[in-house]
Parts: sequence; C-alpha cells; structure tokens
Amino acid sequence: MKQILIDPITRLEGHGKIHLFVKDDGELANCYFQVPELRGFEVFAIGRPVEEMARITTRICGVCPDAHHFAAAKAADAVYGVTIPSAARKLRELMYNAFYAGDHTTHFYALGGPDFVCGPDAPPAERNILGVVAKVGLDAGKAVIAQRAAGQRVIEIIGGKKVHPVTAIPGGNSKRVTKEEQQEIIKLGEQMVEFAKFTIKVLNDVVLANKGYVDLILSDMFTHKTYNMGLVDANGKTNFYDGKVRVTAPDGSRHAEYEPKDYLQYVAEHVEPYSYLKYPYLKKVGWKGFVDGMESGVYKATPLSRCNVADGMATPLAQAEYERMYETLTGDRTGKKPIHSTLATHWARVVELVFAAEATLQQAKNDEITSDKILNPPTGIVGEGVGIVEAPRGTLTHHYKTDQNGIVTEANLIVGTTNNNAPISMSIKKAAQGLIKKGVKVTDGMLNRIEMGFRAYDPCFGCATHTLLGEMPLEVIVHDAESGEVVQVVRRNF
Amino acid sequence: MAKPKLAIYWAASCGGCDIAILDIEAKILEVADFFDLVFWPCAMDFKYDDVRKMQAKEITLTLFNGAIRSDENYEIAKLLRDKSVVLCAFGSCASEGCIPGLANFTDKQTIMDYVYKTSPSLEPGNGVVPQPETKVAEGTLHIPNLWNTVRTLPQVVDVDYIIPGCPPQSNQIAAVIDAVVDILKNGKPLPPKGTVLGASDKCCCDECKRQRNVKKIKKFIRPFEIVTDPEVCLMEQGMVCLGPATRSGCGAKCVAAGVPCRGCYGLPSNIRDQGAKMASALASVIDSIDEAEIEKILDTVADPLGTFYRFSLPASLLRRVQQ
Amino acid sequence: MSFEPRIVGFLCNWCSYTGADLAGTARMKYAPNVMTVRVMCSGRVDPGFVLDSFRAGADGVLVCGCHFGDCHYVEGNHKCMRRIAITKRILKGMGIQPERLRLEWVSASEGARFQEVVNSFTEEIRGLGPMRLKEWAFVPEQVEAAAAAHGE
Amino acid sequence: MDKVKIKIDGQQMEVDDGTYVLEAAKSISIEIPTLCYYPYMVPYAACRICSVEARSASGWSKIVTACNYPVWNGLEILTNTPRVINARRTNLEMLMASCAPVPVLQHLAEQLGITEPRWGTDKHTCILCGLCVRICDEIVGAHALAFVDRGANRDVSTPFQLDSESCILCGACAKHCPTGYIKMEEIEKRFIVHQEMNLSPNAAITLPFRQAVPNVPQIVRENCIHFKTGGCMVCSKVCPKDCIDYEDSPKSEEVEVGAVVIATGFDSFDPTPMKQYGYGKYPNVISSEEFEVMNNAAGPTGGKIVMENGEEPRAIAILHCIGSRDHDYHKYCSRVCCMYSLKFSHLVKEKTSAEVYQLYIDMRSFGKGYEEFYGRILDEGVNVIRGKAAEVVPSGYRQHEEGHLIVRCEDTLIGKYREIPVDMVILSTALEARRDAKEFGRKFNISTGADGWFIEAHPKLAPVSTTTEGIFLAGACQGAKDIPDAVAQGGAAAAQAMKLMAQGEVMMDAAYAVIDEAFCSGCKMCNDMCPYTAISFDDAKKVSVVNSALCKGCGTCVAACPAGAIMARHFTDEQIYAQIEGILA
Repeated sequence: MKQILIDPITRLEGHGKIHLFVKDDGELANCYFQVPELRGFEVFAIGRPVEEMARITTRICGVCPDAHHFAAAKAADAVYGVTIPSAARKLRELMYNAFYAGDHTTHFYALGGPDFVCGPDAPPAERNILGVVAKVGLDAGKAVIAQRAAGQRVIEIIGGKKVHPVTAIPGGNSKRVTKEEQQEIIKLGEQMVEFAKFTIKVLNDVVLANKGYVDLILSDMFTHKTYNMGLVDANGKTNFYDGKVRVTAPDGSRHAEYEPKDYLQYVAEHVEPYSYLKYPYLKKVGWKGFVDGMESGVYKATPLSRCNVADGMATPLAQAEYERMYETLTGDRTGKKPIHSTLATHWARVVELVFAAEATLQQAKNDEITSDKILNPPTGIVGEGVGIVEAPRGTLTHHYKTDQNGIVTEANLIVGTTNNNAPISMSIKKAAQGLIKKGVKVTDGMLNRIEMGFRAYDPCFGCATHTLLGEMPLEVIVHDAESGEVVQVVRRNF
Repeated sequence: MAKPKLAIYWAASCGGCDIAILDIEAKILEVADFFDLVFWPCAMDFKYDDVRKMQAKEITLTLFNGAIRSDENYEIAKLLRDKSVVLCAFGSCASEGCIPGLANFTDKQTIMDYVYKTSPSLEPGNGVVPQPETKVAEGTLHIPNLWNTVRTLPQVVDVDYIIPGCPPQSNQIAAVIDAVVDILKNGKPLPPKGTVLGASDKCCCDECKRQRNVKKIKKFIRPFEIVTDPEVCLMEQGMVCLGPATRSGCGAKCVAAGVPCRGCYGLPSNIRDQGAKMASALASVIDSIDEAEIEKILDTVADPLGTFYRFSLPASLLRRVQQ
Repeated sequence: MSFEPRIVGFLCNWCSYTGADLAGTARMKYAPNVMTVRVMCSGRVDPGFVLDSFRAGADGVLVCGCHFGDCHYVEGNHKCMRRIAITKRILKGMGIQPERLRLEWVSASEGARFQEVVNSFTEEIRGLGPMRLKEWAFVPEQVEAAAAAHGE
Repeated sequence: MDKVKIKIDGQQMEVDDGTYVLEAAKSISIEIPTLCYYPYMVPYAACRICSVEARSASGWSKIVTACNYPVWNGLEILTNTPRVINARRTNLEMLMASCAPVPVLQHLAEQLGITEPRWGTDKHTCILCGLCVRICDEIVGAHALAFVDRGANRDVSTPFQLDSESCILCGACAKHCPTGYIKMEEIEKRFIVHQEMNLSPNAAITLPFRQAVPNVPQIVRENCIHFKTGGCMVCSKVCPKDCIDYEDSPKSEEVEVGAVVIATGFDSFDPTPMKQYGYGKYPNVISSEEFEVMNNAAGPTGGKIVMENGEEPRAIAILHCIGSRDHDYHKYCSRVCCMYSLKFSHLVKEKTSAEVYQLYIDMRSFGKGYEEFYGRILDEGVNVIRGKAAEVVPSGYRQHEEGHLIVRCEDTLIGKYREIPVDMVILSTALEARRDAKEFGRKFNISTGADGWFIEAHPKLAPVSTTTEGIFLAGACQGAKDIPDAVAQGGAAAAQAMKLMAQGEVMMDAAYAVIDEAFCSGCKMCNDMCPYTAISFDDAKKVSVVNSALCKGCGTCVAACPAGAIMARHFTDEQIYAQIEGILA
C-alpha cells in the first residue's frame, strides 16, 4: 500500500492536507482531507465583552474578516436586543457587497479562471493568471488588482481599516460617511459594475463557448447531489448580509427556512479523529458519513448553493445571468432545479459578483448613507444572540451568550468553509477515484483535476493570495505506506 | 547578479498580513520584479524539503508572520532562521502573539474539551476528539501537536527586525520594501538589529487627530454606550483606549473611525509590558482617592485583561495565565 | 529544606524606607525575606515592576508608602493605591493570588510597624507557598522531546 | 465753647460753660461723695449725697446737687460748710432709715459723724438710686431693669421679678451698684488664676495671651456689650487716644517669601486624665504653668504664692514627669521639667517658709550650670525624693490634717512607702506637640514623628532643615527643648533662611524627571499628575515638558506615562528592573 500526501493544499485555519492511499496495484484505497490546526476562538472569547468580538473574530481570517466582523456585530446587536438605524444597516450591507465584489473577482480570475480560460490540461506555466491575461487582454491583470483595490477602499471608507474592519458596534456603526466619501464610493461602484460586465463577457467567450468545458462542468466526477444552504431576503432572493437561512434538498424541495437564532435545531457538527476541523451536517437528516443524496445530512454552502436555494437575484444584470446559468445547465431558467456539479460554482460566483457590484453601486447612491443617525446606543440586554451572514465561502454563524454586563460566557462559531468540509473531502475523493486507477501513472493533469475538486469551493486562503503568481503549484509524493520510501514524485510548476 | 531571494511564511495567523502585502497593489509587481520569491505558501506551493535543501543563509529576507503554536510552526521557524540572512517578525502575531495569543488565557485541554465535548452544535453523543495519531484502515494519519502556550517568533528563534501591526499597514509595508530595495541596490547599511520597522517611536496619540485636554475619569464607558464626539479624545469621553500605550504607525485609523485603539501595533520601545503600562496610566487618571469608589470605577472597565493584553499577552512579562 | 519566600519590597524613600532603617538601628529582628528596592515615592511603583518581580521569581511583592496625608509628594500614595488596585486585578486575571501583592502604609517613625508588616507578610506568603511560573521559559528540548514522542 | 470763671472752696478756676460742678471739682481733685453718679451718663441726682452750697457774687446761696448743677460765670461752690454737711447728713439719715447695713452708707455716716440716724434704721440694701436701671438703659441698652411698684414697696428688678430675656448677664448693674444690692456669682480664686492667663476668659477686651506680639488688647466680640446691644462704647469714651475701633477685624494677608521658619512651639500636657493626681478635683493641685502665672508679679496674686483660700501654703510637693516618661502618655523626656521644678522650689523657698518636696524619677540637670543649681537647691533644704508620686489624696480622713493633701509615693532610695502631707501640689507637666501640628505640617509638606514633633531632614546633619526646600524648624515644634536650645536652633534656622535668600538661587536635587520628546506623543496623561504642576504642554511641539526646577522627582508621572517617554533620573525603569533582576538572581 502506498500513501500519497498532498501537503499543504490550502489554508483554512492553517494548512490542509490530502492523503491518498493507493493499493499496490495502483487502485485508490482511500483518501483523507485534513485540517491540522485549531485556534480555539470559542474558548478565549469567554470573558471578553461581546462588542469586542467583532474586532477579535476578524482575526479568524484575514481574507474575509468582513464576514466575521458583521456576523459578530449582528450577534452583538441581538445580545443587546437593539435594532440598528437603517442608515447603519445600509452602510454595513454596502460595505459587505463591495467586499464580495473584490473577493469573488480575485477568485474567479486567479483561481478558478485559469482552469477554464486556459484549459485544465494546459501546461501549468500558462495555467495561471498570466495565462488568463494573455487570453483575455493585457489590462485584465491590472483590472483585477484595481477591482480588489476598489473593494478594499470601500471597506476602508466604511469599515475604518482595509484588513480587519472595526466600525460595526452594538447598535450600529461608529463612523459616519461624508458626502465626498459617498461620491468616491459611487465612482468605485461604477468601476465594479463595468468590470462585472467584462467578466460576464469573459465567461461567455472563453468558457461557455467551449463545449468541452460545459461537459467537464457537468461530468459526474465533479457532481455531488447534496443539500444546499444559503441566506435569502424577504423576497427569497440571495442576500449576503442578512435574511433567513434556507436549506433545499438535492431534489430542489425546501428542507427548511429558519431564523439565524434557530440554527442549532438544524445544524450539527460531526468530528473525525484525524482532523481538527469539524464536519457540519443537517441535524434533521443526520450524519451518514461522507456520502451524498437525500439520506445524507451533508450540505454545501457555496455561491452555487446560494443560487440553488434562492428564487433569483435582486438586481437586473445578475438575475439575467442567473437565469442563463440555470437554462444552460438544467434547462429550467427559474432555478427550481438545483445544479449539483461542483465546477458550476465558478459560474455561480460570477452571478454573485455581478450582483455584488450592482448592489454596491445601487446602495452607494442612496443619500441616507451619509446620515448622522448611525447608532442606537443599546439600553437593555437580552444576553444571547446569533448572527449569520453569508461569507463568500459559506454560511457563517456566530453565537454568543453573555452575562448582564455583556461579557461573553459561551461562544460557538461555524465558519464559512467549515460548512463545506465534508463536501470538499468528498469532492477530492471522487476526483481522485476517477483519476488514480490501476496501472495509471499519476500525472500533473490528474493532480490539477483533483485540485479543481476543492478549488471550486474556494476554501478560505486558497483564494485571494493567488492573484499574482497564478494557480497553486502542486507536488505529490507517492510513497510506500509501510517503508515510507518514496516511489514516485510528481512535481508541477516550480 | 542573481535576484535576492525573498521568503514570506505564515505560522499561526489569519492571512491578513498576506492580504496587507497584496494591498500595496501595483507595488507588488515591483517586488516580484526585484526579488526572487522562493517561498510564499499562500501565493505558491512549497515543500519543507525544498527549504531544507537550501544553503544556509540562502534566503536574503524572510518575512515571517504568525505566532508559534505547534511543532510544525516551530520547525519552520528554525528552518527559516537557518536559511535566512535577515529574519523579520512580520505583523502582530509573530512579534507579540496577537489575537491567537489570547489562547494563553486558557490552555489546550480546555480548548479541546470545549470544541469537541461541550460546543452546543456538536453531533449528539459525540465522543470523538481529534488525535495526534489516527490509525485508519489504510494506514496512519498524523496531525501536528498543538502547544499549550502560544509563543512569539522572537521567543523561539533569533529575530533581526520587527514589523508590527495587525496587519501592518500597506503604506508602511511599501515604505519598508523601498528601504530594503534601497539597501540591497545601493549597499546602504542595515539598521541596527532589533529595530522596529514600518512604525515610529511615538505612540498612537501622535497620529490621532482628536483634541486632548484633561483626563479625569469617574466612570469608564464602552464604545457603544454613547454617540461619541468626533473631535474629542476617546479616553476623555470615558473609553479605555490603548492608543497611549501603543506604537504609532497605523495612522490611528480605528480612533479616527470612532472606536478606541486596542493596541495592535504593539508596545512602544521604552516599555516592557503594554498591559501593565496601560493599567498604570488608567489608574493614574481615575478621579478618586476613595478606595471603595476606586474599586467601583475599576468595575466599569469591561474585561481589563482582555483589553490591556488584547494583542500582547504572549509577549507580556508573564506571557500566559498561571493556574 | 523548608520554603523561604522571596519577597521584593518597594519602599518609599521618605517613610517606609526610613522606617525600615529605624527598625534596623533599633536592632529589631524581622524576617530576612524582604529584599528592598528604594523608590522616591510609592507613586513611582509601576505595575510593571510588580509583574516583573513575579516574572523574575518573587513569591510576593510588598509596596510600602506614607499614610494618607503624609505623602512627601502630597498624593503619590493615592496614585499608588489606585495602581495597586488595578494590578491586583491583573494578577487575579493572570492566575496569581492577589494576596501575593500587599500595599502597606508605614511612616518613618514606625519601625515596629515595619517589622510587624514584614513578618506577617512573610508568613502569609509562606502559607501561600512558592510561586511557580507555568511554561514561562521556552525550552526547545522539551518541545522537541514532545514532538518526538508525538511521532512527527 | 466759651469759658466761665468759678471758685470752688476758694480756688479760682476756668471751665467750659455748662460743665457740672462735680466734674469741675474732680478736675481740681476736690472730693465730693457720690452714690448714684456714673460719669458716662446724664446725671440724675437721685441720692443727693453730692449736695454742695452754691453762692453768687450778689450774695444769695442755696444747696444744689453737684452732679447735675451746671456752672455759670462768677459761681462760687462750697463743699464743706456746716450747711452742706447738714444737708448731706439729712439725706444720708433718710437713706439709712431703710438701708442701714450698707457698708458705703456706714462709711459715710462715720465721715458725717452720724451715730443714731434720727428716723431709725432698716435692713434693706437698695437705696433706690436707680443707677442700675439707668446703666442698663443708657449704657448697656438692654433695658432689662426697671423700678417696680411704688411707695414703700418700690424696688429695682426685672419685669415681674422674672428672669429677663433682655438681660445679657453683662454684670454692669452689679459692678456699679453702690450698695452691693445686686450681686453676680462669686468667682473662685483658682479660677482667677486661669482668668489671669488671658485676662479672664469672658472679658470683652483682652490680650490673646501674655507676651502676645504685638502685645495689644483686642475686643472679643462675643463678650462685648456693644456688639450685643449696640450700646455701651464706654471704652471708646475712656480711651484717651481714641484707639478703639469697633469695625476693626482680623485680616489675613498674603506674603510672598523665599523661606519659612516654623517655630510653632509646644502645648503643655493636660493632667486632668491622670485622675490619681486629682488635678481639677482638688483646688490646690495646680499645673506648673499655673504656678508660673501665680509667680508673675503682674499676675492675679501679684506674685504671691497662695492657696485657694488665699493663705500661704506650709508645704508644697512638686511632682516630676507628669505625662512624660510615661508609657500611657508620652514616652519621651520633656527635658525642661527637672530644671524648672528646681527653679520652683527655689522661688518657693525665696517667697515663703514652706517645706518643698521634689518627687522625681531621675534628676536630669544636664547643661551649663544646671548641676550646680541642683546643688544649691539641696543646700536650700529642699527635700528631693527619688520616686514618682503614686497619687494625691485629701487628708480629710485623718483628724489633725483637715483640708490638706497627702502625696503617696515610694522613696526608692530608702526603699520605703511614704505619705507626705502638703498644702499644695505642683504638677510638672510634659511638653507635647501642638494639637494641630499634623495638619499644619501638611501645609508645608513636612511630616511629624510618632510623638507629633516635626521631623527634621536629618537628626545630625540637617537638624533645622526639613524635607521640603526652604522650610526650617526652630524651637520646641521640633522636639522638647529648653530656652537656650530653642534660641540656638532659632538662630541656626534664621541663618539657613538667610543663606537661601543671599544665594538668590537654590540647589536642585539631581533626581528629577525628564521627558524624551522623541517618545512623547502628547497624550496628556501626565499633565494633571504632578502635585507641583511641573509638567506643562508644549503646543508647538505637541509634547509634554517637565520644568526641572519645579520637579521634586517623585516619579509618579514616570509610572503613569504609558509610552515610557518620561525618565526619572537616578530611578530609571532600567535601573529598577535591573535591581529586581539582581535581588532575585
């Protein structure tokens, strides 16, 4: 028996590892996905003032601190039982959309993009953002950087700081936005929308024009019929900042739609001894292991999932793209029939990117965001609160209990990517099984396909940081499980 | 001549430092152009072996972010120390432990117990706790051993320079890069070892635009309790603000945004314990000489320890909570 | 052998330090466990000094200043009182018994009182037992040993 | 006013027109008896004892009352013609008909040669002259007294004989009542001794204390009639130099000085709590201070050493160490008592023939000539007994010792218990720090020792300096000492102060705080910290600055500075951390 260790693949809280156990005959015996780090935020949150959690939990992830900032802030609002002024709410939502626009952009172009724009089997040297740039035009690279910068700038204006924003406090926001700043945001918003349109064009010309890709997307190797989870607003449309959590079954039927505070009735976390990261699943369905289907509680919380659960998008361009995606992949433009092919997540991400850009511009134009009334200082205290937002990488839950002084006595966090821990493991395994066969030498292309399996989830940290240097090189060491001696080394792109 | 080699590694951290590096925007191209980026886990793949194979001091500059929390972190830290001419603790985690350092208020066992035994969202009846070593049908799986105590980089290896901040502000990073390039290109002398780069010797108040008058405090208030006066020093409005005991360089962004400083830029050069100093300063401006009243006023400080030591616990004089 | 507490005493130059002197010139016997650091005023005592004393291995810290109203610098002792109050909270939070830090007012003429304070505090600390800092120092060998045992 | 020529008993004189005869006569010291006369009031002529004969050049003559008969040009007055005497006699006899026993009248009767008043005598003592009523009205202004009833029942009294609320108990009526009909309470002699220490406790015009500087009397408003009723003002009428200013009141003035010499002295120990010595219980047990007053030639007894009953004592015991060298009171030795006690015995021997007993613990006759003086005392036959008095008891329980005191003690030299009968006991009380020394010291930032005396900077090297620059100590406020020592120390203190002033500059202690601009960010934490306001804010540089001249180097700002920008020279953080490291190494 041989063991193939892919280490590290990506960073959630720390690195991830993939173990491929290969029988002597070359058949894949099994595959394990590990997350070898644990921080324990839930524990050292205890004793901290709940309003500080929005500034502490941002440090769970420096890539999507904004998601943690708002999830914690919303939980804190709930703890103090206070409704924030609509101006504050609009500011938060605006900032969050801008963040989404930047984040999705980088993932699409840097991470997901190359696989399609350049092709999964293209030589690695080309299969990176530079390759993308070569294909779609020289300015694209700069545009991507500009798009990120735009997102970060809006965050800085509203959130106070680019990385680890600080302004959301119980009862609202601490920083007002001036008229001048509003004008700047509007400009940036326009830039984002333009870029979104450009992205749609790229998707069309390069990806959808190529039947091979569509087939690849739809291929069984990248398909998991799991439950889906996502936030929807009052009209059932996708919303990142707020709403009800909606869960739909593999067959598209409604499994549940609940208020954040009820999350414990619907979600539970399974533990495996070889990974620090827990495996959330649907409580009511139950943990049946790493399998999909109606009977397994495994669910996905990805851009695609959000599209699957939502009745559509709230902005025109995004809605159009949404319908086109479903028409192309399911033949039903309403989106009633869920899409299960993992790779379609990239497309869904573009849909969200368009929505985020449009929403940013829309909300930036609302003069209410320059209002002075952005804080309702809390008067009473409830003592418990749950805050849920949609992080780009999945539904993010913060849950706090406090004493009468608002000091945290108990905390529970279900982080974005964690939701997809089980699906990621499954995707990797399925891809590996599809590739590593008797007598087949493990090649670079194979590894990339394996990687495509989890990259679609955009696991936290696998993302933005790839912008410059292209898609992640990978090395697989195939070695004898018993002796541990190396029998085969596959290297790529060093 | 061969490009100087640059390595960027992160141990126990959130990735914000890397994002901050990317936030220098177009300048990143300059970096890529000037340096040979041999090692940037979140930007490119790497194998520890490749680093091991390098010559000693082969890497010109290593920016190391993240605290030291596991054997793996420690291994890499030692490795990079050997291979680098200049090892730089980059960001709050590496230099003082930062938020992950708050884990020093508790211990590994408590964390494991909570996360895998008492967390409300656990699978009903779960008895499984991750093990360092797990036998599966096909073989054995390992996960690195977590330390009970979070360490800072300077505590485990010899560090040349420190770049503070959570994360270091992009403009500061850019400035440091310019300086480094200048040194390498024009053979400028290196700053003395232990120098803090990308920050100033003064404290946060230096960059804070707010009006400061008289500090006399009868009751401490929390950031959300009042609509703050945007012109006046937050501490004079009753908030516990770590600005006075925090190195400047961040641009006082948080205070400008209406929330008090929490000290992410670490302690100024002349003091040894950020928390103790802040405590001393606060106690000094409490407006009472009556013991009972003083205790009352101190009671209004929500979570003094977690506030004074928000970022610096592992680097503080006592380093961790004693049981 | 029995446990001999090591106590750092920060004494105000004008009162307790002179008081200690008086106790000495009066040939009063008191526990030798307190090692004194002279400061001009108890108001000079920085919580950092207290923490660093424990860091450096002290089992207790004694701070002595002038009685209220007698401070040579008007109200340094009041500032000291406030700082000690907050320092005790820090110690508590850090898992160190606040009793290991004691603040006493001893005037220049109270040699006998100084003797009494030192003796009683020494006994109290003796009762609390030695102060051991947990995992303060970083010992690579231990870590590597652990790692080895851990099989990585 | 125009003058008129008159003649009194043959003496020519010129007086202002309208002057009363009585005043004119007084001015050339011709005695005319009076009863109801009081100089500062409108004469009333009630008693008519001042009758004189008035003559004109034209030859007519008549009897008038001198007190209220104004002079006119050419008037001649005769004060002792048979006619005048007869008139006075008649008036007196009439008064005596009701008030025979009054000494004043008896005295006059003698002068006028009355043996048997014609209309008999009675036992009343009020001659109804009304002086009291008029004083109460015109001078005091209390209007508390009046004539009541009429005819034979006429009397002076408060309305309805009730205690009057209008009466302010000033005692003016009693003081001026010619017959002593109106009395105030008797005042004990002992009490007078106390009174004399400040010219009576409730006098309206007093000296704050003897040797007061400036040594001038002042009005005590709460005791002064004028401030009660708005009346009186007699003093202003009496004072020949018009010094009386009722509006004058204590003022406080601010003076800028470069040095201060504190010489607040001592309080003397109050022996009342030491019940065993019966101070305050037995009138003839007095404190050393009271004895000093008694010895004062200007004192209440005119320097005579007398007992309560005014008699000279036959034996006096002087008890040493009352309150000093005593674990229940002051452990220290007051240093001066031995010598002044010896001086007392010398005085007693000098002024009286009384036996003197000195009861001492140790005889501390240090210093120049002291021991010799001790020898002299012994030669004078003073009994010195080594042994502290145990108690003083009345000797009442023994027949032959009525009204005397017994001092019980152990004579440790002969090892016997003794009971010494004496008439008077003098307690040599301890010197103790002023009661307000502590709070007074705070004003100057100087501290007091356990026994309350101010603490000098150094007992040997800086005995007159204090821990505060420019503040010096002189005399007993720094510790019990006798006059020569006090004078010496005073001189030294003055010299120190002079030195400061002469220098015109002060030497700074090297230990003061400095702010390093490079590290100060102007958070202003320290600005209100300094008790000496040595820290100011430099708005130009946006940093705080320490004025090293004002800084005393306490270092509280150093501990407060959150940026570590302030350094306490000679007590830097580095130094202290190094000490911690060192002592625990």
